[in-house]
Amino acid sequence: MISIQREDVDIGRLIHHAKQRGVGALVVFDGIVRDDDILELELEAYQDIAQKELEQIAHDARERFHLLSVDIIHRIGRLSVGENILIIIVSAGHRKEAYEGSRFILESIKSKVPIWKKELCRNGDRWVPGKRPSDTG
Amino acid sequence: MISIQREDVDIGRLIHHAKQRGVGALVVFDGIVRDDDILELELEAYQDIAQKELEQIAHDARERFHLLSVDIIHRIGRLSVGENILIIIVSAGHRKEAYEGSRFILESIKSKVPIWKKELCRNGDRWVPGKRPSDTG
Amino acid sequence: MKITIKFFARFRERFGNEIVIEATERTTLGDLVRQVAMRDREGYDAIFDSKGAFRTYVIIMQNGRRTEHGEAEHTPVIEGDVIAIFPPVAGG
Amino acid sequence: MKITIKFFARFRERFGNEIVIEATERTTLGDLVRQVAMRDREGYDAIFDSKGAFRTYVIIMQNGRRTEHGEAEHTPVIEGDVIAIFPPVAGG
Repeated sequence: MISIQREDVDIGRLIHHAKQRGVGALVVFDGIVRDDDILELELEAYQDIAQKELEQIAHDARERFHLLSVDIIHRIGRLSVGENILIIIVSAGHRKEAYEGSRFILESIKSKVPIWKKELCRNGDRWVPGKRPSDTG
Repeated sequence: MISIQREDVDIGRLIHHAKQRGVGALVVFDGIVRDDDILELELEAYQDIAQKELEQIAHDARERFHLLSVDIIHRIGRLSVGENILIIIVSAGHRKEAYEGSRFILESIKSKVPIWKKELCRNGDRWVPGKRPSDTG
Repeated sequence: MKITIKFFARFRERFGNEIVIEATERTTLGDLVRQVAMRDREGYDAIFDSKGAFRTYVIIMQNGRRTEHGEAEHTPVIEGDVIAIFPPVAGG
Repeated sequence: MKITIKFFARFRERFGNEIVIEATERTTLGDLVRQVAMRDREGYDAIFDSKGAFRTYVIIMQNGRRTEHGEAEHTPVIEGDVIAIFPPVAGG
């Protein structure tokens, strides 16, 4: 499941479905709205392009890290502190591939996928600065 | 929750409880019985020592990677293909700490904690070779 | 010919989600965006510098593919093009 | 004095979970394990080499703390000691 959506997902159910033949390690990344003095986070996507890029990233990660399954759910809309923003679930034969594949997907999303975040604060709103193509680390 | 037990756990519920103040990233590692031509896996622990070592590893990981929470559930007894063996849930402010803390905990468990695995196969049983202190990688 | 220009994040707040504009033959992508951006001074300044060049951080897509700034100044738009203009991404 | 020796994994399969033994004063940890291991030839050979030294991969714990092989040959056991003997760990 690769999806950009407003609704939350049931991580337990996704883990259950990721347990297919050959799986020995499964890594879940869950990015959460942190309480940096914000009221809410508002996320916006260039939806059809972002969806295609997530699919491409999942495809590349599968090939490169021999992943057996990849799920990416990126949420958009208004999210409160503690809510899930991004859930990545990967499964592999072994732990190294699972950890590295998960991290590769996360870093690729942060640098490439057209999604933006705005922090809604008590004293005004603020767009989260994005990663410029020339930035490193 | 740091536990060595026969029963499985509800990962979704543990994730929910790990979402405390300051959390921005949560990483779950789930080690699963892989279908390497085995019928079942049988796990044995030096239980009180293993429990203490898991607690020490969790403590060290919290300090070193600024983790906000650590849960480790290592199962023992007979497990079938697809069942959870080891679940590690860590939460942190940021992704880097969460990934690295999770990996540190897993590698520490593999090298230090007195737990053993036996593969029960159609044509005989086999103890999984352990990591010798001098082994690298 | 009809060209669609989409804006996201801070740029969307100035120009709205998208503007459909009638472009003449041989208009370059850069010129078309400059022309549309004139509608809002603050929005224009967010996208272009004082010399009228795309600010370094501005990302341009033409039909879902990224286009370099230099390329955008030479590429003529064609009927049905969907152009997207946005600031650096911040997902994840 | 009473000493408990616990065995795990392959060693447990030879000797059982634990053996409680009456040890005399000044018996070293190494000697006590050798003495108990004599009860099962195959078990003995898994723990000791042909010269009677602990095989390199054998892990020894005394009251929950790891003890080096050399140290085990010099340390006398004391009343209430819990010794554990096991092969390399394979958890996770």
